[in-house]
Amino acid sequence: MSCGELLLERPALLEASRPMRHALAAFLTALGVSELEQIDVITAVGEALANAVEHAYRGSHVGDVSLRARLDSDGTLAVDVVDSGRHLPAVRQIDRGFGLRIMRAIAQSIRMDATDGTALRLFFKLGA
Amino acid sequence: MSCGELLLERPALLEASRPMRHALAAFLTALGVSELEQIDVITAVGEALANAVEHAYRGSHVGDVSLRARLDSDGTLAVDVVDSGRHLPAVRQIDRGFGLRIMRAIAQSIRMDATDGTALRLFFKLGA
Amino acid sequence: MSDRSEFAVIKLGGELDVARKDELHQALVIVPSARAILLDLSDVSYADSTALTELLRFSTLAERVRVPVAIVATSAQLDRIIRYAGLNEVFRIFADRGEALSYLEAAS
Amino acid sequence: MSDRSEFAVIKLGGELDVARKDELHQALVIVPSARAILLDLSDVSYADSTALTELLRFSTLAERVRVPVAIVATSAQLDRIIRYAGLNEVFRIFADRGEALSYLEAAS
Ligand SMILES: Nc1ncnc2c1ncn2[C@@H]1O[C@H](COP(=O)(O)OP(=O)(O)O)[C@@H](O)[C@H]1O
Ligand SMILES: Nc1ncnc2c1ncn2[C@@H]1O[C@H](COP(=O)(O)OP(=O)(O)O)[C@@H](O)[C@H]1O
Repeated sequence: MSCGELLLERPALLEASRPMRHALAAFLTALGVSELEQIDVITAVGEALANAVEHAYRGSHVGDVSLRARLDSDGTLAVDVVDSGRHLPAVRQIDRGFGLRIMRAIAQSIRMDATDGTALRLFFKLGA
Repeated sequence: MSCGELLLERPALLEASRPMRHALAAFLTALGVSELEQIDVITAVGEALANAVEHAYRGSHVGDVSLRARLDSDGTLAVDVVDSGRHLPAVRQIDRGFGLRIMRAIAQSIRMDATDGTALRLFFKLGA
Repeated sequence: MSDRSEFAVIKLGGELDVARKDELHQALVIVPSARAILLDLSDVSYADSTALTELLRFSTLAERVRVPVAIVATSAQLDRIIRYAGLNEVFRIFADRGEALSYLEAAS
Repeated sequence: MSDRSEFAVIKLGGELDVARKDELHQALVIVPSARAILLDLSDVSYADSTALTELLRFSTLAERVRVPVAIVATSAQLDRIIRYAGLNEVFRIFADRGEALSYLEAAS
């Protein structure tokens, strides 16, 4: 399998999520990822991006959101979505939103660090 | 301006150049590069990719082609297209092809290392 | 917005993401005169949970006022995200307008 | 392939890159009965130098047998790469079919 890396960093405006998703989709296509797997990855990562542009800088000066994707030749895909805003509610409340539920249904594992903004890492196993 | 990096590595089949161009285009769009600048970058990098998939592994087992693009926040874009095939004719003959001519017309500078396969580095200054 | 008399049709397309939340919110209204609503999402290529939240709000409201809602969805992404969110039993989803209209005829 | 009698029309679309070199080579033939050829590239969104090489071969051949060729090109990329390759003075490029046909009427 092919391998590659994508890193995007830009202001976390609402309009940012769409072209970032598109870049990730084209990145995955270029590396031969199947359409259905791509849809799932974009759906999960789209939730992380939507959260960053919607919540992270609410009520404050907008900062950056970054997306880093790394596909290894064994089909392991790790995606980090990171902002340096303020992680809004308690961890308990996160389970109520659809976002995390969708990410959990798709990704093989998820790690979140909300100590300084929100750093979400999603793992996927592709081509299985 | 935004910044980012893209790295793609895959077998240098003829069909590889198209999705690699698309991934580069979507990467540039996600970072806010204007459509016209994007067209020019894709046109130049498309030539480097076409050369790699057409010439590098001619008559031998196909190896990989890699594309690395790095956009800095000052608008400097560096793109490397690298293969580990055999660089075909003498440097003199390169000037005859349209490929290099087009790349030269677009890129701010070009560096080629053909000691071990072909490594081409194109520099662009965007948002000027 | 109206297709057949008494049946309201709301059609949305493109990518329904967080950037279009307000637009979606404004589009998803219960037309007072409608006895049923067909929500045509066949041109929607992508939706995120922001859109699902709006769809759920809308469908809950419609249920409260007893107006049946049928959703036409064709894209694989839309179909899948609805399933991942656990909303496939909540929404009435159909593959084309014909099926959706038949359902609405019977339900309204 | 033929539109008006005696005028051959060759239409190509999509991305004319190195992967489609053979297809392009086979499509670009001088139809023996044609007194002029309209090469409609209005649906071409991208071309690389492989395509330009084929276009040049074709246009050179046509010139040799005195068959005028008019190219319809509308995409910014195609327009620009032809310029970067220094071929804008070599090819007869038009923005639409009407202009291209007028040229061919006069030239053939
Ligand atoms: N990047 C983030 N920055 C700030 N708060 C966040 C971020 N991501 C998630 N949250 C908080 O966690 C909550 C739950 O997120 P999620 O499960 O995606 O559902 P939703 O976004 O639909 O509310 C959000 O409502 C928000 O308050
Ligand atoms: N990546 C490569 N591997 C091997 N040979 C190459 C490579 N890139 C260029 N060349 C050689 O250099 C020549 C000139 O390249 P170029 O200027 O792009 O024109 P063209 O590809 O149209 O011939 C090619 O014909 C090829 O022989």
